[in-house]
Amino acid sequence: MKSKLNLDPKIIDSARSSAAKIAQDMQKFIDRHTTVSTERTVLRLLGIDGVDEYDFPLPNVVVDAIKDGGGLARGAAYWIGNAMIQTGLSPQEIAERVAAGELDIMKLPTASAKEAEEKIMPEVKKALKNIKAQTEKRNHYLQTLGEGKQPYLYVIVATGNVYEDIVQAQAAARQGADVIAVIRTTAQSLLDYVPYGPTTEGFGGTYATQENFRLMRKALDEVGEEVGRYIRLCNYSSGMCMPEIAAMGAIERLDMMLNDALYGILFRDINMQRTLVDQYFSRVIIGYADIIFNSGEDNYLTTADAYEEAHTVVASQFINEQFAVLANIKEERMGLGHAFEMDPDMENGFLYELAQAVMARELFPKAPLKYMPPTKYMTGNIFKGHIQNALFNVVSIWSGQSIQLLGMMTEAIHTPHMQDRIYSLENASYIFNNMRDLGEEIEFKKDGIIQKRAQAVLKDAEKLLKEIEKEGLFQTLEKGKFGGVKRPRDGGKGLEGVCVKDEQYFNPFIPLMLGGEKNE
Amino acid sequence: MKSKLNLDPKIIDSARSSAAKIAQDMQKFIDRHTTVSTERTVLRLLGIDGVDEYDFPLPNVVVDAIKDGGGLARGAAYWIGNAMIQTGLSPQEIAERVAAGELDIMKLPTASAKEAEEKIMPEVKKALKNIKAQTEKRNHYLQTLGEGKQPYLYVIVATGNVYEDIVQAQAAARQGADVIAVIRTTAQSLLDYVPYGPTTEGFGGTYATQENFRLMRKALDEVGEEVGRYIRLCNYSSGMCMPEIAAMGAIERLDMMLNDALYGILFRDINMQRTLVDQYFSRVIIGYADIIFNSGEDNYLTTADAYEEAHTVVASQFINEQFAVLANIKEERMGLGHAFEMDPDMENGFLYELAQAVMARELFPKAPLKYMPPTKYMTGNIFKGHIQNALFNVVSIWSGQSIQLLGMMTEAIHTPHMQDRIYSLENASYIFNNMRDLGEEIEFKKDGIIQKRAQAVLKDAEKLLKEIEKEGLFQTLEKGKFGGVKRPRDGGKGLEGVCVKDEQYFNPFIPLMLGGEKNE
Amino acid sequence: MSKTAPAKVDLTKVKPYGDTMNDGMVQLSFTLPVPYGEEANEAARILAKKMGLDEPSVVFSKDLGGYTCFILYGKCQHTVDYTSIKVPKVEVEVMDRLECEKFIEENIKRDVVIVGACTGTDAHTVGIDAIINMKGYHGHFGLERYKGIQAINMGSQVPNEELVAKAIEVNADAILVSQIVTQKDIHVQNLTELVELLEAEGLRDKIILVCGGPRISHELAQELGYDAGFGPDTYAENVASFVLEEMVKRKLV
Amino acid sequence: MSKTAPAKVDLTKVKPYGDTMNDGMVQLSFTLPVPYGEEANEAARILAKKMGLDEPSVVFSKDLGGYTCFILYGKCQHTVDYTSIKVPKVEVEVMDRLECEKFIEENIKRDVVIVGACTGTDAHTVGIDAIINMKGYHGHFGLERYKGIQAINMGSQVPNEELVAKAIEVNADAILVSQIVTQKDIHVQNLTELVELLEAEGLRDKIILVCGGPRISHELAQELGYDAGFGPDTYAENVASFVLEEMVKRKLV
Ligand code: B12
Ligand code: B12
Ligand SMILES: Cc1ncc(COP(=O)(O)O)c(C=O)c1O
Ligand SMILES: Cc1ncc(COP(=O)(O)O)c(C=O)c1O
Repeated sequence: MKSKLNLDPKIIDSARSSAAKIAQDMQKFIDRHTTVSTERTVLRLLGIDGVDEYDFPLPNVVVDAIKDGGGLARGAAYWIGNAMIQTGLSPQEIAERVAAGELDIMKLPTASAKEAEEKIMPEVKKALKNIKAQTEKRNHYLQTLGEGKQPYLYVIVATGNVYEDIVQAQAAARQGADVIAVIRTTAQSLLDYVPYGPTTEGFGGTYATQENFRLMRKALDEVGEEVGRYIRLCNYSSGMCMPEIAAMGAIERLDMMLNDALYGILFRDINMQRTLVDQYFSRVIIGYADIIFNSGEDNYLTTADAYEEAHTVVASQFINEQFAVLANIKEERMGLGHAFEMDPDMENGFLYELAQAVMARELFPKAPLKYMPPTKYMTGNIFKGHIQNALFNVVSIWSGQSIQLLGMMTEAIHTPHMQDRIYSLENASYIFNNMRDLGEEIEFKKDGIIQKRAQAVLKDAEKLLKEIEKEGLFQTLEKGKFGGVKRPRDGGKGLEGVCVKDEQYFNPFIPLMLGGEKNE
Repeated sequence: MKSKLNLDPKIIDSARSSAAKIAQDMQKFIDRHTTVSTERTVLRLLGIDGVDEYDFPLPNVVVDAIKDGGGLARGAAYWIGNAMIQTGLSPQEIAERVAAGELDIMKLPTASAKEAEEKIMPEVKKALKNIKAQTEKRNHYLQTLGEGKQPYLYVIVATGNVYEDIVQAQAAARQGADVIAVIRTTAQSLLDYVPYGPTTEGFGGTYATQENFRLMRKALDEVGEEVGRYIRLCNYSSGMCMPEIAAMGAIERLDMMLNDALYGILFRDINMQRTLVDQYFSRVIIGYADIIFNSGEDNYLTTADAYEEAHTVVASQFINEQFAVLANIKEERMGLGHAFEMDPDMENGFLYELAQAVMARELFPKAPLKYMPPTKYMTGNIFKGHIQNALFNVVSIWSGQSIQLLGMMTEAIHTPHMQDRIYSLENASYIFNNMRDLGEEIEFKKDGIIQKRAQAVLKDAEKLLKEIEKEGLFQTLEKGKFGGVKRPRDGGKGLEGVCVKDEQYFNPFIPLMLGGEKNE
Repeated sequence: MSKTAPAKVDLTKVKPYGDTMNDGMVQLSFTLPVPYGEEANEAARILAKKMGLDEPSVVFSKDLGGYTCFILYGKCQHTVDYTSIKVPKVEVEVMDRLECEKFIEENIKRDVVIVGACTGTDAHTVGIDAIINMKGYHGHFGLERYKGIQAINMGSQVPNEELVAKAIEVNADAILVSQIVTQKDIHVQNLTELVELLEAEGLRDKIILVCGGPRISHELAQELGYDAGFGPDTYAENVASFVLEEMVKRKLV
Repeated sequence: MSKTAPAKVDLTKVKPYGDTMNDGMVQLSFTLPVPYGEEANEAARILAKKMGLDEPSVVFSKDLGGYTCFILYGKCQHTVDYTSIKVPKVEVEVMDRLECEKFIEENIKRDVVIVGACTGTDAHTVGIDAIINMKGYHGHFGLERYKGIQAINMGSQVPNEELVAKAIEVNADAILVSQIVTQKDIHVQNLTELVELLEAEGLRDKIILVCGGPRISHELAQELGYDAGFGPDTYAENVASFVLEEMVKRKLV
């Protein structure tokens, strides 16, 4: 397809190749390290679940024990495999005994890494089979029920109470929503564990727990059958527990997950080493489970200026794409983020937003782009806000976005009330239908404002990527190039959970997820 | 300028030439007739004003006397000129004595038409001078204060109370309005006289009286100086008193007037002969006073389907253009009407609306097109309505409309509350600024949905015009071709006020307004 | 983290629902004739409190020059007993066109004469046209299309006197009045006047009197002395069914 | 046609203004947990009546499956005495940056130390950054730029304990707290906890305590035991002026 923006393919290639080098460079670092949450994820995939008498999750109990015993560098898989060999117990039984203080897995005789790996392989296969079964179930639903047209209408629920969330999610689905995202409670991303069970109290969001995932999944399957459309479920796996939550999402058939180390670093002050290592395993899981991941470039524009810093979004999208490539995620599942965040009072602001959105579409033609609504310049004037959201919807249908995070006219006031969501759905449905084929119809004036803007932003992005390629990603983050936020390499939360692997380290899931079973 | 819609100039020329013939044909009928309101207008321009003891306007008293005396065919100008000769009184004094029963102007000795005309000529000149002075005052304001950018933001006030209207009009001007239209009280257009003095009671609108015009003009001049922008005043002269109200508007420096015989016929059931004759003089006055007239094609789409009947709007615009040409109105003052009235649930409806609006712009490149908001498909859902208005605003800035009747989100509920107007102004101002140069930037795909739609509508309009050319306008109206409304040639209100002129008939204003003083 | 399901609604004490049962959340928008500023915001909050809204929060206010408009949220403390609500409705089994025609054939056995108009100064004919004219509305044919019904649409701006005269002239079984303009309750005046005219003519009991329009409810219609009132989204069959069944019920056949 | 000018506002009895003085017109929107239908509309109207709205009119309602949302207009019968309203405001003469700097030189004669943070789990730093960081907001420089002020921005998600510890460590003259998230009144809890901590440390009187955020008013701040509260559209100079003048007033120089 010809570029409507007259973008130079050479610049695109150059930007992409810089991004690939940045990601590969970082991958070397990642490959040398593991983290507590990566190891807890291995345990979860091996079937370890539940909490101890203090409500502390068993995966944490076991990994803490391994860490305290100095065994983290070898990986939890080894220690569980070894314990299985030595005790004949299942992983869950082992965890329960560790929690009960009845078993010290670090004090058992030690088998070889190979033996341990072989021992747990049946559990690994079982886990993979379960995940595949979920993928098939999704595909079956998609084939039988079908799905909404793109851009998908994506709304959030955030009551804090999973049962209340369900009521609202089902109401939204009946009104046309295609994707329901359950916002997490404020600051869950800073917890170094995943809470357990169904929950009814959260601030500005609902805890991400496996049980909550399961309850919501069930509710959406039900309403999906009712409305004759598969309703996708989304949750958040950025933060301190990236791979754990990704695994929970894979197990409970989430369809979409926000997943971005850069977001955690910049907006949650999570240590960059920790979360970049975590991100890798989480994306491998996401890729294997055929989940769409969403990156968080949109957030940059809440702290930095959307017009001035538009190129940082593009640069970051290229990097996120390459991280995803390394995790074997299909292009069709790369929900790269961007946003409609320019000052509404800017003359011709719409033209710049449109240029950016069309460019994103051209740069990542197969990606299910996640397009975020205006938030920063939303005010208590809900009527104006409703119009800001309307222009956002116009850009989206025009430029062929894929996942439309619906703007709520009450964005500046509260997390959505039931009716806010309904009016937003109406806003988007009306515009998407009324302008359905607009994008097809329109060409941009050669060297006009729109073309020039896109070309300039792309050029700046390429330049930035070249700089990062030279300096490395860590140093770039230290300099505050993204979102205007500076983060020190050794600062933030969670560094203590990072550890250099020893030579016998293994994670049985990664190789199989990357290539093994996947292509069976 | 190249047509963005690839419209065929031959079809445009053909349509225009049919319309010219239709108008010329009707003009022959018009030239043979006069009406009571045409004659009352002559009196008003000669300075006759005020009411009798029953609150009945003096122009009506005098013209009724002339009519009852069988003298209407000769024209009121003759009878006043004659009375001036015979009594030595001024026109106003004559009227007062007639009202008091002290003078029967039909029983006076009769001078020749020539003598009578000469006698009143100083009064005629004085009237024209006053109108010219108003035009100059407007130009002076425009030069010193300046004006808002196009599309002008046009809002209505309609409280029924002129003083309350003033409060609201000034508030609106402060919030960005460029044009204030005072909606008339329901059914004033059916009154065969113009009420007198300031008024405070109306239903769904405020009486159009000369004093109300004057009060509002003053208020807008004041607020205009305050905000540093000339604020235009608009009122309605369609209906039973077309030329009278046009004259009042000329005298009180209105800047814009709704003026359309077809509207009166179709939507007020006014007799077609009556109002087409009235329209002529009213447009001559409007042309002379440099007022923008607004035609009412938009209304067709409230009773007929906007998608199916779009070509009737175009055909009627061509006819209204040619009527205006005959009244010597400049292209720059031809506020031809059209509207955004398609069903919002129509797939690609936006594309059809856009095609229509761009086409109107191309067909009438210099005309200050009056673009009307969605009304028919507005509902009590004010949030949805606000978005419908937003898309309307998008089409307008994109296609370069001139006068933007702002849609109110409460259109289906009530005439505007103060805050409704403010949120509408915000809606339009935001979109116009944020999309300022969009139209410049965009080209339409060759033979795409948009181009094809415009071409098809134009073709249908041309066809309809050819039919009308053959059948004549009266017969077309009898057949219900416009707005789906059928009106009999001799039906409706006001036929009794029409009269064939005799050979001595004269209206001293028309020739001078058309060519005389105008070009001095 | 407690693990209970959310509160179930108590239908005898219903409150607005924002995102939690009984949070009472309500959005308001209005203008006050006071100058913009902190005091204006406070005035808006006080007003909201008087309306029974807890924690009123002005989320937006704007200077309109001597006036200030507000957007406000608050938590409504009033409750409604939903279980005790009874809404008067037109009690009729809606028959479709063919059923109506059959009903006439079987139960009335003569042509039913219906006169309709948009009365007073009201010029909004789309509503009454939707009910009466052949073409109908949203794919539902109008009364003119019904075999056994003779429907006369007098159009717009019809004085009540003319309407009554016509009804007498054609010996109408039913009168349909449309009222769209409601500014300053002009529709109430207009509708009331018609009832008085019919009563003066001694016709009220012999005729079925129906009104309709976007702000007309059956309740209002009955208060004004009409047999029925129809609001938005009415089709010809709703009115026809009512008129025909009422004719039989009131033995006007 | 009477010829009087419209009613003038009576400021002791202010009512909402739609298009006529004292018409009381108010727009409401809310959801009720009851099934869609005429009864739901009636429930909405009853609720509005309880709020003191005359002639409530449901202009839109929509089925949300067991819930119904409404848009409603009504005429508010309550009035507000505008003349008696007194709103507590931060009483301070706002000095611009240069004036603040001069004020320090002349009246304080030493560096003023200010610690700021977005506390608790709140991660919204844009507001506190706007006040403290060099760059400032909307062209108004932040406190870091002020000569004579030593400003420390601790960033987001800062536990109250850490904030107090830092204040003690640097011997702060003032603490600035930002609270953006207000869900379930978490800001009130958070702000209250800080006051309690400071009191426990015996620091409360020795320090100027200021909070800010989009839902913070001076009134709320004072209720919670703060010296001042700042809402939307605050700039560094507003806060600086208050802190400096307060230091002198309270003899904390
Ligand atoms: C189209 C329209 C016009 C057209 C009317 C053309 C025509 N021949 O009908 C034109 C442009 C001429 C017009 C003019 C005016 N209009 Co107008 N118009 C409208 C509009 C946009 C749509 C009305 C409509 O056609 N609805 C569609 C029909 C199908 O719906 P309906 O009428 O409700 O009918 C249904 C039911 O109510 C019911 N029904 C109706 N009648 C009856 C009767 C019976 C017996 C039964 C059983 C059922 C029934 O069944 C119908 C089908 O389901 C509305 C705004 C809106 N979106 O509602 C304003 C609106 C009605 N108009 C309004 C006004 C004020 C005017 C003017 C008075 C303005 C002025 N001062 O100049 C003028 C004058 C008209 C007059 N004298 O009455 C106001 C009324 C405000 C109020 N509440 O009082 C409105 C609400 C707009 C506004 N916000 O200001 N208007
Ligand atoms: C940007 C933003 C974010 C960014 C924050 C990035 C960052 N580093 O700050 C990101 C994307 C990370 C984010 C995340 C979340 N956000 Co947020 N976010 C916003 C948003 C869009 C803008 C806030 C903003 O920057 N305003 C601009 C600044 C300049 O204004 P301000 O903060 O009011 O500050 C001014 C004044 O208040 C005052 N001021 C402020 N602080 C102080 C302090 C002092 C001492 C003084 C004197 C003055 C002062 O001066 C400032 C300048 O004039 C708002 C929506 C909106 N439009 O308001 C939502 C919003 C605040 N977020 C919200 C929520 C719920 C969240 C999340 C909790 C969602 C979730 N569950 O995941 C997360 C988690 C964050 C957390 N733990 O706190 C809600 C809060 C709802 C509520 N009322 O409680 C909002 C209203 C959105 C919504 N409708 O849901 N968010
Ligand atoms: C990529 C990404 N991850 C996660 C989140 C939310 O995470 P948290 O739960 O930390 O608020 C966001 C929020 O907008 C995001 O963009
Ligand atoms: C051309 C034209 N004239 C007049 C009017 C209004 O006239 P009236 O005062 O009769 O309602 C309209 C209304 O929309 C119109 O379009």
